Amino acid sequence: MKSFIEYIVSVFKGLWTLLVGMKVTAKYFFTPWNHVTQQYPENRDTLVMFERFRGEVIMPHTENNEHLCTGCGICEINCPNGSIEIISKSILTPEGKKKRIIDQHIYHLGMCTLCNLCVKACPTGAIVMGQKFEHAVWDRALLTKVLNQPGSKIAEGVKE
Amino acid sequence: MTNEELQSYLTERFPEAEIKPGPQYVEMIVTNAALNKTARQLKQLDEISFDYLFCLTGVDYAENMGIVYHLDSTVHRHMMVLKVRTADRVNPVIDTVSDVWITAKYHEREAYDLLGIHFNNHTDLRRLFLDDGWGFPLRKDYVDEVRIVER
Amino acid sequence: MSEIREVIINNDRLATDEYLVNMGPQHPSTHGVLRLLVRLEGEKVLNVQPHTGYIHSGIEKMCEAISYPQIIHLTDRMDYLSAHMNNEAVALCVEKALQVEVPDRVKYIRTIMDELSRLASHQLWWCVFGMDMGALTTFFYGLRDREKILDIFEETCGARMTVSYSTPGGLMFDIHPNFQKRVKEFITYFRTKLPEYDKLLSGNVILRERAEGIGHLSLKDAIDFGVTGPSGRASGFSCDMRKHHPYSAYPFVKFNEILDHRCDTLARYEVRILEMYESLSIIEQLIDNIPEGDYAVKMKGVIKLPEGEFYQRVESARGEFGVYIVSDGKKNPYRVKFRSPGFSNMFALNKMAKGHKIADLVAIMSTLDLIIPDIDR
Amino acid sequence: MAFNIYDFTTLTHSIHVGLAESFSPVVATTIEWIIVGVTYLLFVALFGLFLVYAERKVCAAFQQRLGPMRVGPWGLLQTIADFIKLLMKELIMPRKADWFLYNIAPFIVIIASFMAIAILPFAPGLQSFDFDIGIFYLTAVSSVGVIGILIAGWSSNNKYSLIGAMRSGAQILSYELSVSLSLLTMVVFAGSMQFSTIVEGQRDAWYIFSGHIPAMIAFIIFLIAGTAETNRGPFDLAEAESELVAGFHTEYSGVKFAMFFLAEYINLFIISAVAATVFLGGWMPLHFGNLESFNHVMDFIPPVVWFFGKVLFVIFIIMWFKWTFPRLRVDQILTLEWKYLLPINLVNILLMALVVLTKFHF
Repeated sequence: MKSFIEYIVSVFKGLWTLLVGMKVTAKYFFTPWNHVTQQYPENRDTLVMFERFRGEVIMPHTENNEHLCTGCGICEINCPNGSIEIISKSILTPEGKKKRIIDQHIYHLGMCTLCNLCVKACPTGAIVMGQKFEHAVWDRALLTKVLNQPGSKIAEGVKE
Repeated sequence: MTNEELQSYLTERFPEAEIKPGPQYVEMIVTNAALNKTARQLKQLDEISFDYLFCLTGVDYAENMGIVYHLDSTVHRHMMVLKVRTADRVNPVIDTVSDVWITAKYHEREAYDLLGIHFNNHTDLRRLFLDDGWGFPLRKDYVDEVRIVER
Repeated sequence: MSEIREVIINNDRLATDEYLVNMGPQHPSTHGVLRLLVRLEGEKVLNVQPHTGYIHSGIEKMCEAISYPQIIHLTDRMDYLSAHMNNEAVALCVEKALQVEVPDRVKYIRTIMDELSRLASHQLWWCVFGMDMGALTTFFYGLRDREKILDIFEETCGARMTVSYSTPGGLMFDIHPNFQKRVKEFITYFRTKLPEYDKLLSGNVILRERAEGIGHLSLKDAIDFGVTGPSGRASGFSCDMRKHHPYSAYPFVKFNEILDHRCDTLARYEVRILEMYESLSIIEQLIDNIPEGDYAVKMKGVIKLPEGEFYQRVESARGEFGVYIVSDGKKNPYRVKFRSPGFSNMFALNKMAKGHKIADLVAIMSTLDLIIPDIDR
Repeated sequence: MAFNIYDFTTLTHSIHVGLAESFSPVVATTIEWIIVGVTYLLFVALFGLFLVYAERKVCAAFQQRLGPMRVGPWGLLQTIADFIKLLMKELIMPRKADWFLYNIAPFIVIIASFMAIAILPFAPGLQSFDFDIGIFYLTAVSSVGVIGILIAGWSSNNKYSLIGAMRSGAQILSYELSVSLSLLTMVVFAGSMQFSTIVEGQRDAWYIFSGHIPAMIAFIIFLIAGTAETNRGPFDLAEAESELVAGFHTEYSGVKFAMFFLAEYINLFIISAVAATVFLGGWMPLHFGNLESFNHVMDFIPPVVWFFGKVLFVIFIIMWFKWTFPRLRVDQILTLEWKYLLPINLVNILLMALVVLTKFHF
């Protein structure tokens, strides 16, 4: 008899736990306006990334097409997977001295793990992390970028 | 037991082993012949009872290979390091301790896979991660011209 | 061909009514590319053999070629759900070797981040566990709440999962000005949602029937196999590194180590749920008391460790995570070994699943909370 | 009769008379068959597509999502796009599969579903067969589908499929019992196995109200067992995604997969329609004993609307189950049937007999 009562009780207890669970889902069903879906391509205009978001490495240029990179190569040394290559060239300064400046700051986005070590190591703050996150391209070669714009030069007053 | 107590106890108990204080844990270096017996005693002696092997590392020491066992006692909460070195570097052979700590069975398979250390009496010594016929990548003289790019 | 090899190795032939099934590498419940060679008799599991290595990436080998700060970003990619704990382990190990004392602020922030990662990991585990059990709704509820933690990470660390936030000597950045506010908001929010988890799944009679008494792993076996973390603690194995070898700000907080002696799937489930409550309380104790100070100590440009061997144990979301660094005094390590919790945990699967049904195998595997890159490294 | 205006008998009768006058009896009957067949096909295809869409939207709402939103307004055309995709997909057959059985299995499943759908009364006059052993026929036909599933699992030459098929076989064989017994309870109450009689009997009060406690227990049992018989969650062991990948239809692709998929939703519809007919009054409007004006208002809602409203209500409940509960294990599914549902059912029949004998009902 005792086991029979236990049997009946277990049936009702089991049913009760099921109903409790159904109550939770029903609560969300009947408040559909609380949905958490973000409709991504449609909300592109309002989508703002956090300021520290690490999307890619970029080199900001001023309106005079000047950047802060001295071509010292510290970022290249700090990069764990070789995604930065610095190609420098030597020029003659107006004073007649030879000086090495940056020719091309090559950045392989396809190899980059966005670990922030290059940005942290950069002594002049020439490279920063960009906010762009839509990096898909059809050709892998497009992932290799030259960060300094053509014709750009180093800004005045940057310490070597 | 504190590290000092542990060291004196071990020195007394295992006179043939080399025991020295490490930077963190007491280190005990044994020969391959004594390895299995020592391991069993380390686990079974009630005063120390190192029943939990939490890390087993194979290291390539240029002239020979070594296995480092990190041991913990869930009873006394003290830790120690047991080390053993192989005689040969090219075909290193070490006795298994997988009959003492079961988890060693799989860590030894990993060491076999990556360093090529052969374990005697291991019941299931197969490669764990890599394909048969692959080299032993964690050896210092491992060369892979395709996949490893030197900078 | 490996099937045939398996049979020969085990030196016993398949009986007439036995058969082998390859679960994985592509299987919905192996959460990655793990292959289980399951020997079945009808629905009954006779033997499980895990086969790993499908995403072995040679992280230990890679570490030998790069400097210590650069190792950090590789540890992110091992156990990507407790990325911050892995980072911290390497950072602590390097700091220990250099005998650098980091400011209290760093310790506090690291601990808060640890617990947030643990929460995020356990949330993901919860929703995936529900999905493995066939309750698909849990998946979305878990992810919904995890999203809030990831947003906090993104705001402060700049990345959602591969945070690379701890560096040797401190942190990558200081916390974001909004950090404390958002964490507090999250705690109040999640305290209302956590009871829902219990209502939806924990109390459910189907789940309890399926989990109770399944996948027994005795205390002795847990220690022998080195099963740590929530899975080990559900077997009564007191293995919480935060308690036994406190690091960062854990000495300053009060918390309980959740232990359960029932050793089954349900115990492993409940230990994780209770750990979420515990994590919330740890964060609550710390979030208002973050001391002022620097977020990093000044380290040398090139970090060179003294010759020797260094070991650091931390508690990741899945269990004990260890970093063993052998240094020869150069700027890159001589040998690095990561003692990953998943590796040891996984091999206890055969012990636990033997004699149960296929559905139980899935449930047991789910409560072990395996992350395959963590195992393969 | 208040709902004469919605009676389809006159329409179907006039079609019949018109055909019989213009053609010879054989041709007329053939044309009638074709008309009925095409109507059912169209109905099933469209309603199946609608159900797939509804399922996706309902589960999205349970999970705080939006569901399909891209194809058409509110994603209304999503299932149609999916269906077109499935039709155009390549049919892949495992090399060592049994060719004949592999190809015939989806047809068996879907034919069984079509056979069951024939018996359902959608509205007065809108029913293709009106057997006097309607319920008996339904229980017989609805268990034919499992043969298709078993064949599919066996012939695919895949271990997952085989396990799924075996599970499905064990499950449907046991739950068939509960479905039949819970329907039998209502047959005891209604005194007939004919669907039209059963619906007619619920003119004053639906059986779930007039049969009170035993009818309600039978309703719950029918819902549980019916869900199990359609292989839906939490009883979706045959296709348990996390265990068996896709169970018995792992190896099916393209239009053959679509047939299994459609059959699942037709079965869902059938189970809900039977529940609606036997327990909730079919196309009968909601009537309360002597609230004349209320009853009169209810009569103005067409029977078809009543029928589909009830069906959708039951479908919603079944979806609610599916998206809330974890899946049962194979031994538990049999435990639930043999240790819980069957004894409760047997006691329930006795109770119902007692109720009928003592006339302790409304």
